[in-house]
Amino acid sequence: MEVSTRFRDVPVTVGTFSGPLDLLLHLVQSRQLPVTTVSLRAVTEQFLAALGPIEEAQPELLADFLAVASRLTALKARALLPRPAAEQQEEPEDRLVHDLAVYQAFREAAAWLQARETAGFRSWTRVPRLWPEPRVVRGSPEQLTRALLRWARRCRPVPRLLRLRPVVALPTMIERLRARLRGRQTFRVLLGARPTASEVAVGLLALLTLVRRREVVVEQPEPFGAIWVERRISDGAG
Amino acid sequence: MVQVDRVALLGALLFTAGEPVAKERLAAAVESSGEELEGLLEELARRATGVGLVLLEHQGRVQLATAPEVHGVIKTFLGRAEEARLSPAALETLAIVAYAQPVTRAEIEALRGVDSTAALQTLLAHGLIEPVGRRSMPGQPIEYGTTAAFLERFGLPNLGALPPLPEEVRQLLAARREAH
Amino acid sequence: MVQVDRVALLGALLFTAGEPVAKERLAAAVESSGEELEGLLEELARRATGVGLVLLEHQGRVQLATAPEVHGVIKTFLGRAEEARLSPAALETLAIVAYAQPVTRAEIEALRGVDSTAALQTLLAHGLIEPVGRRSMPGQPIEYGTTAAFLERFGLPNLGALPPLPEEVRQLLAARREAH
Repeated sequence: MEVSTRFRDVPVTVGTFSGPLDLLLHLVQSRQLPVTTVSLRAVTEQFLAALGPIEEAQPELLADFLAVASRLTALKARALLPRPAAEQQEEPEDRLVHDLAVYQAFREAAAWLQARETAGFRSWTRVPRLWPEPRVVRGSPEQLTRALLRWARRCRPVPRLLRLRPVVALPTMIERLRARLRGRQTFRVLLGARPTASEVAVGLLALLTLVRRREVVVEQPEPFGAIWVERRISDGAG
Repeated sequence: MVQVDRVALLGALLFTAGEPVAKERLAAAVESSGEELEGLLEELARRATGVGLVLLEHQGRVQLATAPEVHGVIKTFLGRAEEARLSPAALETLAIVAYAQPVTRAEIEALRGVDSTAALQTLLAHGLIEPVGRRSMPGQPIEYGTTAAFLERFGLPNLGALPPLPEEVRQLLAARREAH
Repeated sequence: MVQVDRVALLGALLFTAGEPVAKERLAAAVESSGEELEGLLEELARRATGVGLVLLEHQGRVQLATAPEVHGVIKTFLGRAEEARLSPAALETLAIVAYAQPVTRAEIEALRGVDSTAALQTLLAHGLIEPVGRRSMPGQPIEYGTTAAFLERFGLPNLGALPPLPEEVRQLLAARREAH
């Protein structure tokens, strides 16, 4: 199956990414693609597949990764699901492309700084001498306590923002949807009671995969309305 | 009386001061207009290269420092320990502050797509960035900018020596700023 | 490889050294014979006048200093000095020394989480801290404490007059030090 094998060709090492855009840029660049809507759609599955390991390595960052995951999934959905013509005029997904292009420029600037740092290419200033006479520093005791309060704040560990349930892998979600589907049901019901943000993101992708495998048909009578899912009557049975 | 060379005088003043000195103070000390001072500083920078020095300029203040070209020998000479390398997250954040200053934490996080509290704290502790003001908007968030120590650490004479961002990225950033 | 201008290199070395440097050390740093070095220093002295500096030589040691002709202006300049301001890094280091003294450089760095050489040098140069002894442990590291000038400039009659720290911060200071 094309979708499932494709994201195995570029192994993603967990914990080396400074954020979701870093991961996304890495995936796009690994395929030697430019930053475009098309290339972002191409790496969506791979991005989602990396969420589980990231949650294990850096759970405090998961919320930020999920925010990008949901934008990617929406972008992917726009390409795969039929939409009313009126919807096509606006291309809100360009925003993510722009964000990534800007991020890429800063990444390159950071690499430039890093190269200078690695080469030790720096200046040294001179500590003011006592001669001919020192410049006088004056201050207040309160300045000192404020400095220590700032220091104490810095010492505190960065709080974990969220505790989320583990991210569901795409194959698991596909199995879950298959098992739950009885007749004609809404996507919301298929997801189960109170799904997490990641379950919605992975769930939507699983649904799209099932559509592409021609196992189910979906219908969305109105934009942003409920998505109805039904098992496709296989050609052999019909 | 011998007319004192004002360029040499500026050099001596900056050498003594050691730290960054406001241009107004320099102009007053050598009795020059701001415009004249620029010419004198330019000539000083030219002469300084002959003795292995550069002129760092940051927020209207200037400072003498060693030329980055001679860094290796100086480091050995001073016996300085290897400096701790900055993490990719810290470098990324530093690059954003350098190009987009003054910039708030929320803006940095929007650009990086990730919480940047820890990276900002590292950069503040290293003295590479500092609070430079507060944004006039609800909540009055702190605006950050780079320091003279940043220029020193990366061997840059001024912020203009950073490589320019691609034109389309500059436009995107400008458009976003206006939207705020 | 680019041939580094050895005269410029000497200038940069003497600039950062700040104190008199033995000629043998200089010769070794620029990989020159003693005879060659004399020629290089002569050329450095010539170039230095252009930036208001002179080369002082005393008992086989050389040092960069400001030219005597400009001392009058420098004195006026320093006299009018706006009050020098400590960087946040220096202020934080000073606060740690004030509250945790006697304290070693390693302890300060463990508390701050960053290299504190530059901050300590600034505080020493301003006469706000001084070595007060040596810790009886391997390596016998120097212990630092605050000076009488520190009390005077921060408006304190004695160290007991430092404002009390919140309990949480006190514990943090104590815990981190012990852990070290």
